[in-house]
Amino acid sequence: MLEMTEFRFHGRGGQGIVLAAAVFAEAIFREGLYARAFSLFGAERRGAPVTAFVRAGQERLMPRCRVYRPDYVMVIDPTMTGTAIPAGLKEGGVLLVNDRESEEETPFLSSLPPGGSYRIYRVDASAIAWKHHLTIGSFPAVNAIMVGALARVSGLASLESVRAAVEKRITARLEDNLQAAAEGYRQVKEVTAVGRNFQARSL
Amino acid sequence: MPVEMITGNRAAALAVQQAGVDLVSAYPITPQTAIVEDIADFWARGELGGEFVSVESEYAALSYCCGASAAGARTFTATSSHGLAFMHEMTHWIAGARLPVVMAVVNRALGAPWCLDPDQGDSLSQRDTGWIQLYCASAQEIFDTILQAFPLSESLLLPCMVVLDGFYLSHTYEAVELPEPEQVKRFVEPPRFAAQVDPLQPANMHGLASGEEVSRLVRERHRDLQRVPAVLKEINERFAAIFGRRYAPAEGKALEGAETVVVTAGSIYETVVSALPGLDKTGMIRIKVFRPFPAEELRSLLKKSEARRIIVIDRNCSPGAGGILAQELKSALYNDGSGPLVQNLLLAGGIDLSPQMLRQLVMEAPADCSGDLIMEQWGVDLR
Amino acid sequence: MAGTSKPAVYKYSRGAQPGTAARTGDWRFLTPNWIYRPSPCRIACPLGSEIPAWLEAVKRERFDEAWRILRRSNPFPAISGAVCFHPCTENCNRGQLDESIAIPELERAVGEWRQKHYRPPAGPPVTRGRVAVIGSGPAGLSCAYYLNRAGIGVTVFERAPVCGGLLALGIPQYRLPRALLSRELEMLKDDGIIFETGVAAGGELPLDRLNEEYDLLFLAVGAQKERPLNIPGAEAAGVISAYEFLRRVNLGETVRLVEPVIVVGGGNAAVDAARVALLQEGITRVSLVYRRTRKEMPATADEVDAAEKEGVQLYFNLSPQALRLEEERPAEILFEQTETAEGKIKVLPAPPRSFACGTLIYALGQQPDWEALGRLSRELTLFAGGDLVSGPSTVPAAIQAGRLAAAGIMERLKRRPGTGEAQFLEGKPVVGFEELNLAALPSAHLTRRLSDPVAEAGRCIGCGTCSSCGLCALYCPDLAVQWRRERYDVNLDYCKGCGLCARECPARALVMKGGWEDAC
Amino acid sequence: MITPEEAQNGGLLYAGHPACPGCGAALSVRYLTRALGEKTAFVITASCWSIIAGLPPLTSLKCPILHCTFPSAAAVGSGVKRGLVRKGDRETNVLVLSGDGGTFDIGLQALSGAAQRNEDIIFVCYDNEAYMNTGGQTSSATPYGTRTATAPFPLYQDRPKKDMIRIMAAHGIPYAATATVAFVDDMHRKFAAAREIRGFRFFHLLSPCPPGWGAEPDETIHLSRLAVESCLFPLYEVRDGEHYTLTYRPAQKKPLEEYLKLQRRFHSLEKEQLEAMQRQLDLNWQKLLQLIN
Repeated sequence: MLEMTEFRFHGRGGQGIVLAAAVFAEAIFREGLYARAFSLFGAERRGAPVTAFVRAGQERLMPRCRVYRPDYVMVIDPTMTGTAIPAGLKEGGVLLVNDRESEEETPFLSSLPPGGSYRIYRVDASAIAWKHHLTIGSFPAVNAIMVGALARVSGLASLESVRAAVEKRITARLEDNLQAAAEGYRQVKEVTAVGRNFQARSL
Repeated sequence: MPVEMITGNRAAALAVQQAGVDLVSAYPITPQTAIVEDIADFWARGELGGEFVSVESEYAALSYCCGASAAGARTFTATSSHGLAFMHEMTHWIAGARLPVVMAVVNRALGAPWCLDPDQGDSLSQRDTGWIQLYCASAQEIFDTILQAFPLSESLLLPCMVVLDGFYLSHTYEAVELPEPEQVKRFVEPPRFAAQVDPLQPANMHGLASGEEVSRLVRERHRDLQRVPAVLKEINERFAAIFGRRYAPAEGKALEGAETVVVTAGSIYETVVSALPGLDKTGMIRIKVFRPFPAEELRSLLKKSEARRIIVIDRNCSPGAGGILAQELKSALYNDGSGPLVQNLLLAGGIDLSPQMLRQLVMEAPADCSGDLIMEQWGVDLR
Repeated sequence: MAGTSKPAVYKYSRGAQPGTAARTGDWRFLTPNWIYRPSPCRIACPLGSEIPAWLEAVKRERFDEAWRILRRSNPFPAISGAVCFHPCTENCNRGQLDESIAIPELERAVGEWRQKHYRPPAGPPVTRGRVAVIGSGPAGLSCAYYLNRAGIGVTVFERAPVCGGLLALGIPQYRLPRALLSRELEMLKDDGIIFETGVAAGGELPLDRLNEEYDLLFLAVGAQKERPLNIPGAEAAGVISAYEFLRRVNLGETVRLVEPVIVVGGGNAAVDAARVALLQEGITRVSLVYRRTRKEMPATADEVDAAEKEGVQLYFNLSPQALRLEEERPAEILFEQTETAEGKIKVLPAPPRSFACGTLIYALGQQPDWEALGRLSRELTLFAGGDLVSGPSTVPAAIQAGRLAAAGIMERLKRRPGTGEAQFLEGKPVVGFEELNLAALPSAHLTRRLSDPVAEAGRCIGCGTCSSCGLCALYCPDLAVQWRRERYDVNLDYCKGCGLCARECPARALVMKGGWEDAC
Repeated sequence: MITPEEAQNGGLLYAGHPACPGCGAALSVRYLTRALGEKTAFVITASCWSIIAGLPPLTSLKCPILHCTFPSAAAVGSGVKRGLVRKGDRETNVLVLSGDGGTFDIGLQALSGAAQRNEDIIFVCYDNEAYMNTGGQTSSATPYGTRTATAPFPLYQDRPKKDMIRIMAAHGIPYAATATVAFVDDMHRKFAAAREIRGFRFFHLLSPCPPGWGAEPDETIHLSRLAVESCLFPLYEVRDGEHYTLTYRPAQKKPLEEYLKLQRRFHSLEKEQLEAMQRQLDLNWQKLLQLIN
């Protein structure tokens, strides 16, 4: 039996993070599980930090409060740095970030506080988005890609469910989004720390 | 029945679409906005069934419903927080006019300062207006409650607020069973309440009345409001026969042997229930119908427990008095067979307290009031 | 909704009972009263005719009602409408707004309506009480009419072969078409009045018979005797009094005139004579000579103007001095030149003016024929009226005299006068033009329309009298002024006494009175 | 000539209503309902008419009346209209009746909203130039120079009255007009015209209030007439927000003072204030004439 699993998404106004949470919840729901997605935001302003939450489990009834001890933290934009990002992430939990692939330590990785006992996964969703010409204004539109990656990392939704959820929730550029989500699903890699250097490891 | 991942706001909008409304008039305010936008979208597509009018303020939105309802139409509006506060004069008026308007209230704190979080003080501070208040705990319940609110409101000729917490309900995607058209058809009936504005039966509605007359009207309204549990029960029987779900005015969990009982209303319910397995000898009660206050149901639920401690969770505060649910609960439990009799003289309508009325009240032994928590006496009945 | 709990039977703050259940009339401090104040036309009328009242009836196309009001003071509107010199019109308040109401024309219209719709009374002829009326002029006819209406038998004796007196013999046909007169006489006969013509009291009509057969006698023989023209040559043939001239013409005789015709005098008889002279065959040169100024002429200005227009030459400030005869017929007439100062005539020391003269008609004023009266016994109970008493006057004055005589006779015979007698309004102030509320006058924009009596009557403001213009009802905020039984009335259940009806009444026929007086 | 039936035609008004003696507001409703006919429903906001409409169980009108809160009139009226249409009644005219306070002040938001949406209602402001139901406090319809309960001696209203018709015309509504009780035919004609128009129709009725204005109760019609004859309250109409038509042109413009001196609310004003009022009137009149020409 699946324990209730909690997710926290970080992003900026305009990047579709609320939508990403909804798509992810939808994908989990299609696996026969219960899921909820919700968000907290202030007045709607482009660029301001936005947090969204997803809960998943086998019980229909689950708490209705913010996620304070997430199993997964997903960061949709690597420029978002600061202690709020991994705060409360469970021991052995997972941090998934949209970051460029690099042998070097990226600014995002170096911003993480030392001593965290969690695993880090990375996908260069922005590059995939540019490749498929997926944009929201001047931002790369990465929400479908990140949902694909998170599904893979969490193991809670198959690629088929992700595709179905994207199909239901994302109407614009559907084909490109479906392909991009699949690429995100496939390309996400674990980053392991070797000294101060981070290396990516395929799943 | 199809199950869809939708938000609480969407559930509200879909319920309105299914309920066969004649008119929706609204003004946007966070976090209610999505309800209005979805309804506008239905209307634009010709899928609302009734009319949608976007007006210049919340005050106008409720006023619009007031007028249309007086003409016999089924009406709906939705608001939050400051919008509801702005409507306050009309909420009193509509209840006094006995117009069955249904309104969704998405809880949000009142300023200053500005805040978007779901304090329930906005809807709770409307508790004395004479509206039925139903607090929801899930998107499914929002859908079901709005569908039920119309027959409830229309059969009692009392307006009804369907209340949902902002964000935790309004903006949460979750699975909701949506009915088949055939089911809706079986449940929803066209509005049958009499129009107050009827050219064939002209009448002067709600002109100046005396304090005595108002006292009688308030008494009538008060007594009719107390009929809500009975009517709601009937509606739920019918609803359950079609949809398989039912809702009680108050609902308990894990009360057998509980020494501590948590009481709350709204979306907090599921949070508490989720926590119960980890709590020793603790049960909970959630209040769905806040107006009329379900005193009797609460007492009988509490009797199932061994409660020594009741914890009331109030997402609100009435400064100077404390949490509103706590106050209401305390007053409902006080005089539960052990304390002194509480006698209540009601001078609603501002009627005069005559020396004779006072003498009668003090000198005459009260009639048998067993079963009544509070013995009510109406000044207008004392001669 | 299916189920056992029935919807509540709610009581709203609902009002479905008509507001008329609230009697707001008890808020009233002041109460509107219709008062009848005299209009200037009525005051000017020698008959005191209730002009606004019967005009109001005409306005509403109620000619029968107009006649019933008119006959209280004037039984011969067809005649007076034709011959009266209408002082009413001259004093009409509407004249100060635009043009006065054409009252004589409307009066005649009522009279003609009456002639057309007259039906003889049913039932046995009147026999009770017997009065002899001597003289069938307007005074006699009027007296006979009122007595007959009161159920008193009347016989009218006329010396001339035709009835009507002055109406038949004095007034030219162009002013009073004879058909109008004969129809009036016919109606009087049909009413039951007996006429005997060609009988002079004291002559063909023995005084004994009068004494025996009649209780009372009304003497209305008029003023038939022309004042003599006391100048040399006045006794010649070719010199004739206007009275005699008109009488003979009106009886159908041919009066031979010789040109040029000179008429001396300034009254209506002189003007009538001059105009009638001009109508005689072959006569084109007629002059009227008056010893005072044109302004001082007693004749009606309209008549004088008409005469001048027809070709009568007018001369003023000339007083007849002598008539020169040739072959015992007039040949030349001399006039002294005069001037008038403060009403007195002064002869100027100037040479006399000479006019060629073929026929001289003089009209110096008439007087009663006292010699004819001397033969009547003083033992008879006798009333007298008309020109006989007043000296030469107007037709309406004579009608009024006859009416008053009838009233006196009825009193003597202990008969109550017929109901509906005209009320006279002495003591109440006349409604002046300044008092009227013309701002609201509904008929303000209407102009004179002689061709349509109903429309013309609609222009009457009704000064001092309700003319049912409706403004009181229109402006009443409490709907208390209502049209009931053919008039506006105040429903005191609802009148709050605001006074808008009285304030807006164009005719000033309403006043607010204090206390709890009922509206009249 | 009007017939007796026309003269006493009370429209939908019953005798026995509780308006003050000589009430211009009662007369206004009497005349306008004569033109609108029985198929009319009233929505009445807080104003003198809250009382005049009758104290339940009585009613002063032979048609439905719905009372509503002070600021809501135009919105409630709009709702009633849509509700009736929804229920299959397209004929009934919904008339919102409001005083000047409910129009110029507290009701302006709802009024503007309904006008902007071009709701199919007739909004009638009977203007007695202050809060008369509560004893005559200043409203933004109170003219310059008026003494009121909230501007007592030595104060007076020192700001001009709002130009309500032009505010409403600026919404581009199909019909807006002024009318007053002394000119019954003019009012009748305008309401009969309005009845035939769909969309938002606005009326500004000058409605003299004898107790509030400090005039005798029998002066109502006279004051109404003087206001028009002095060009203080011109009778005109505006179609589609731009076509201005004068419906009555005074033959001779009467001096304003004649109107002012009958009312105690203008008493003891200084000469220069009176002159300022006349000057303002002349200016307003010229401005209106320009709009008309």
